[in-house]
Amino acid sequence: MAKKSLIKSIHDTMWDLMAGDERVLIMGEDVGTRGGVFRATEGFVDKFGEERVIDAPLAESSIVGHGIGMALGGLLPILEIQFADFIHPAFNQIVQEAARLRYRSNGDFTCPIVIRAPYGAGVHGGLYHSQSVEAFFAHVPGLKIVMPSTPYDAKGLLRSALYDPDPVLYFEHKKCYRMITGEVPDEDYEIPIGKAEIKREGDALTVIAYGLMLHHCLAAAERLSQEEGREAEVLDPRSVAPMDWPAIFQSVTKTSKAMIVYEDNRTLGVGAEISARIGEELFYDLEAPVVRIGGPDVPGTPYSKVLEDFFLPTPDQIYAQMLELARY
Amino acid sequence: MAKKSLIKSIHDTMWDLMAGDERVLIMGEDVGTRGGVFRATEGFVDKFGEERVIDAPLAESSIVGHGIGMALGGLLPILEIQFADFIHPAFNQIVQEAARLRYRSNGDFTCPIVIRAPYGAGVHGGLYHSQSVEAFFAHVPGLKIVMPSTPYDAKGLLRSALYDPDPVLYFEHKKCYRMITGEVPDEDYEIPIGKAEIKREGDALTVIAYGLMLHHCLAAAERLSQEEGREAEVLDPRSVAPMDWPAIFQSVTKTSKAMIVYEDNRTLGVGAEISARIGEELFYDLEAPVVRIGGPDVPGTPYSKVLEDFFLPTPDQIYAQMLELARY
Amino acid sequence: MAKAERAQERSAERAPARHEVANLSEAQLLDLHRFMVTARMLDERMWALNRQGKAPFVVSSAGHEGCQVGSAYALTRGSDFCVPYYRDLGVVLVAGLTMRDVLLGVYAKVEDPCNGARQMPSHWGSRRLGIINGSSPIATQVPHAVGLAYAVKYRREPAVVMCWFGEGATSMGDWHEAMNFAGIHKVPVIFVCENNKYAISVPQTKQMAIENVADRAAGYGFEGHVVDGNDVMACYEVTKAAVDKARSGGGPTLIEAKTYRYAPHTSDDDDRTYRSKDEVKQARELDPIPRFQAYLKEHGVITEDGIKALVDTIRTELAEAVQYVDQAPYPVPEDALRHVYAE
Amino acid sequence: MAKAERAQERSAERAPARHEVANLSEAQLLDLHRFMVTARMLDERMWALNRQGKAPFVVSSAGHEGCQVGSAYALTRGSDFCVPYYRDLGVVLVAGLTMRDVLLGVYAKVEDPCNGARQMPSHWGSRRLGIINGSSPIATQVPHAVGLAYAVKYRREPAVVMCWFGEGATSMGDWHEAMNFAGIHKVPVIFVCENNKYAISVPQTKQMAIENVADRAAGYGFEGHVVDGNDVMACYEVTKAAVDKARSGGGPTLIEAKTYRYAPHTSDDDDRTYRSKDEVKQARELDPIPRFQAYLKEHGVITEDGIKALVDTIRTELAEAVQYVDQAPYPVPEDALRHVYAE
Ligand SMILES: Cc1ncc(C[n+]2csc(CCOP(=O)(O)OP(=O)(O)O)c2C)c(N)n1
Ligand SMILES: Cc1ncc(C[n+]2csc(CCOP(=O)(O)OP(=O)(O)O)c2C)c(N)n1
Ligand SMILES: [Mg+2]
Ligand SMILES: [Mg+2]
Repeated sequence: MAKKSLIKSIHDTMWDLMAGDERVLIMGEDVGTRGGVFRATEGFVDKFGEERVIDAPLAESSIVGHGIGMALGGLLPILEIQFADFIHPAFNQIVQEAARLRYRSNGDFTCPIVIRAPYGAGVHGGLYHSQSVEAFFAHVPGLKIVMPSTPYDAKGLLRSALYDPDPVLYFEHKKCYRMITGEVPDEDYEIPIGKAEIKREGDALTVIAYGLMLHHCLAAAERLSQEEGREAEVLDPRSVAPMDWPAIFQSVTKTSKAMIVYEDNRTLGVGAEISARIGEELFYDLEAPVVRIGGPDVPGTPYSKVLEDFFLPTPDQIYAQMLELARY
Repeated sequence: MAKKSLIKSIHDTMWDLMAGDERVLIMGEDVGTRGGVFRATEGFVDKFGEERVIDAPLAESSIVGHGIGMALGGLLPILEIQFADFIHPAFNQIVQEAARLRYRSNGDFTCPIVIRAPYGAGVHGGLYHSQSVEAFFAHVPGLKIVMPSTPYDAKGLLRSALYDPDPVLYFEHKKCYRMITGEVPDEDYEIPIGKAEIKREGDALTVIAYGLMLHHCLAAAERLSQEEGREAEVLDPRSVAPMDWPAIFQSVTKTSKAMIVYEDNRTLGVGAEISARIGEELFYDLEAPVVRIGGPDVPGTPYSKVLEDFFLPTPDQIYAQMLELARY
Repeated sequence: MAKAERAQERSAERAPARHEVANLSEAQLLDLHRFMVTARMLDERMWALNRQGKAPFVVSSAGHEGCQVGSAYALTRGSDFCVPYYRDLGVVLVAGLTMRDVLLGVYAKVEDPCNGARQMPSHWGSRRLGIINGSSPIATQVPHAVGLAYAVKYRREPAVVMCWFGEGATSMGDWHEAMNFAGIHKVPVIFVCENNKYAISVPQTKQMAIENVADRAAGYGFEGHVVDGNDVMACYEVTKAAVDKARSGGGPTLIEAKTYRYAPHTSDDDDRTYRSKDEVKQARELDPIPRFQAYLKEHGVITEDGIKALVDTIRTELAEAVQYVDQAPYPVPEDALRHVYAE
Repeated sequence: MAKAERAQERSAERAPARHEVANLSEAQLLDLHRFMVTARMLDERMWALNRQGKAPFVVSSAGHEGCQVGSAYALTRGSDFCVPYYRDLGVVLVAGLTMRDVLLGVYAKVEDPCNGARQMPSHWGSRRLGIINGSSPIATQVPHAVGLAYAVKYRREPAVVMCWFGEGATSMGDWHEAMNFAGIHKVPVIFVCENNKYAISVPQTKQMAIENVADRAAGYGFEGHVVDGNDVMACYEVTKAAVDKARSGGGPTLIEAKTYRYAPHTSDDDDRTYRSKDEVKQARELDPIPRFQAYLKEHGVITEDGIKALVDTIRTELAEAVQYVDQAPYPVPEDALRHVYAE
């Protein structure tokens, strides 16, 4: 057991996975001597060699396309997209190929790849180093989308992702990389993909969030407890596809109130589906309208700190809405 | 005034737009001598010449990318993607470039392009000639997404799309191309993008649909009227971005019941946002849970007629759910 | 001088026959011939079924048999990999799909071994046979082939990967990215471009500003070759050399076969708007099948009667296959929900 | 013989100076020099501001001044178009951005004329100056340049478009697709590849299997040229020829300038993991600025004092710009909601 940052947990887990299984390899831009721009693969090329730690040419579509081919050849590639913002050139390979290979071949072929990418705002990355992209892919059957928010989850979910027989997108909030630390056991463990976790129990309302927003929500829930003596139940879905609907419904049935917080553009973000399902399925259980907090519907997170701060939901805003909903 | 099919209306409108404005040009695969695989540009190259009717190389990303460049040079390109299924290679150019050019330049640059693409199932196109792709783009601020369902709307919306100073995606349901006919005035007119139309008035429930599903819903509504004497209000949003929320809220406030029908994969399809907003905004007006009918969450529409029929929501299913909701 | 003399001398003895140069035995020649005739006859039957309303959609390979069969035949069945595209009927027959397999797909029957009637016909695949399942979007398979070749090399397997596509496919970004990576990592992959001068209706001059796709190989650091796609032996020869090279660590090769498609792009197409009947007629005069047959007869490998017998055999097999497929069951509706994820 | 003789004769008279061959007047030489020195000094100031914590993020152009200024200077300001990438400080200065304009972006102030502090620094653009606003995703601007060139040709305007990118960018599919289209339609575009041997940390050998990016031009049906990026006059000369050619309907040219970046990729990068100090030191010995200054002095175009005076002038302007920018206002939060659609 050791206290680790989110990025360190990911780094160490990949290290163990590489050491334990020759089929695993890593491919992405600058993953070699540079060790990744966020240092996720620091030291890897020295340890595992250039054949297993591939500095890819600057070409995301084929990072995924070649990864699919490697998987077809029996390997287990971990593909790094340097920023989630740069996953879009690979959209075709992910949506048309990775997601559909099993289905279109009637189960004859599979596509066990993992695509890792840092996402999210809060680091002055501007329009092209801040995006949340999970909603695009959560709309695509055939993909699994994991959003680890703690160092502990990151480890267990990454191992599950690697050995999942289907393509898994594994999105890491870059603002959490060093900001979030936690205990991580030394021994191997898996966390099943598709299982939410109640990160904080409560009965006043259910708050659903992941990534940086999860941590904002936990802070706001703590304040709500301290200042108001009301307990918010904070649910981390951990993967947005599959989404753990039973866990969400169970919690909202208990609290009768639901709030969803995400930093992606509000319209058709992941929260849209959550809000819709809660509204449809728990019509008679809800005591208040579902509250959805999302990033504004603008084309991206601006660079200017002033503008970026405006873009991102803040702990204060979240707290205010939590309080209002709790009192509703 | 003449009775025209959907495809003929689109063809003739483009013809008039080309004839009326030298800045307009058309680019896409097989749009030249072939006149488009659905004949949308039949006769164009003979009339307007190869410089204005460009048979593009097989490369969607650059069909859009070059189109953006042409727009930067003062032209008004209409870009044809042969099937909406093949828009994915252009995802990066659409999402990162077209949608953001205005925003990222603080209004200094604009991107007046139109991207046309046939979408939708029901023609035995299998996984790659049947997709609905509007939800991906409806999540992207900066884009407008038009879904014309009648020959009349197709004309007025296409003219608006062309002269809209922002990028417009114009998706045509290929099953409706010849199946749907209607009166189209000879003179020019525009239909503002973002304005829904009540295609059938009623008070028993509100049904929201576009494309092929709109026509299925209209048929089901007619039957509901004939067989049960109940009147469904059928609302065609005509564009899914911007979505005409006032019109939707007004109708649902009146009927107290809402149903959304779309053929795209259900999860995070456009109906998710509609259902969510209705649930959130009209919490006290709803008399029944919102009903959402969508395609199943499988990676695509299978080729086999048996399987395709299973995939697509049918008029009978829609009718049954309408009836149930009306009686609720 | 000396060289020319020696060559003359040799031809005076006996010029080695074309197939001897290509290192093809008579049995192999008959194999090639059988695959080509099978592909053509199956293709013709598919079109007939389409016109009869029994097959809603078919894709034609007619005209491409020389380059498809010639190239695929250079692979080792069972251990090498094929990454074909939708026009490659000749390739998948060589790789081991049967006429029945193909027709099950055309009829969209549940026993379709490639995709269970989920995909349009001609989207083949078979894990067992080493045929990678393909999609419709153009050129996406090229990086798959290259990644697969990387895996093969990584695992120190002796296999090679062959990947086919049309000249239109070379315009896609994925094609470029895959070529580039293949060159950097010298993976055992052979690219075969079936240049039939059109991408649906778009002629080569509107697809690229150059004459030969093969010339692009230089920009990726490996060799490119142009070959006459109507000459099955030449196709075999150049591909076999590339296969040997790849297998011995020499890296990729790009082979461009000049060919022609005789039918419209698919049964949904009408080619009269973009090319003349005359052009098609002229191309048909270079048909790889009669040309090869003339050669075989000339070299006593087959007789006219032998050809007739082969045609009869195939026709019988085809009739049996059609009959079987006609009666085979359709999928059940709920099948549509299966195989989204591992079950 | 006769030719060589004549050449010898001429050199006996007086070999035409390098700049005479390039058809550059002394005033133009001083222009080039001023832009290069300005770019370098501004760049150095930006890094200093970064280290002082006043600029959270900067990108360096140091080392690239020769090819940036040399190429951009071949354009006609006000009517031609620039499609630069983030490293092109030298380009946008030639195109007309001022030091203040650039610094407003670096400080993320609302008056930033390029993007109102919405984008990271070095994402320039100006409709007025014909600089197309760029994004961060690599190579997306290349099709924009080509489409713009198509529009220019379509409108029968005499303008040309110049597009810059790194050697890493050539691996992207968009790059290939744009090259291909440019070749087919012979549009008036000039591609300038600033090959600095690295894409962040990835060396050229892992980016492509070839030595010269310029060699790829043949695969698109137009000319490619390699030029020494440290020789500003050579860069100007080869680019100017390409501009003239494009303007007279001769179509595109791909120019590859061999260059080097002296600083890390950006202020977020640490280059010590992937290249040696020694390598950087050696590259710095070929610095295009001292080299050009030596030439200018040798030909009496400028003196050491003249250089000092220029540096002083720029330093003063820079100080004024920094002072202005330091006090300029930030955006107001609600600005974030503007310019999503036409207002
Ligand atoms: C990405 C994509 N764009 C468009 C299409 C539609 N389409 C199918 S085949 C084809 C032409 C392919 O031409 P080529 O590569 O030369 O192969 P050929 O059919 O001539 O053998 C096109 C445009 C597609 N399938 N995928
Ligand atoms: C599509 C995309 N992928 C990755 C990145 C991250 N990235 C930014 S610059 C860069 C390297 C670019 O190298 P090169 O084109 O050689 O230009 P240089 O920086 O060397 O001038 C990378 C990988 C990006 N911006 N866009
Ligand atoms: Mg072709
Ligand atoms: Mg570089």
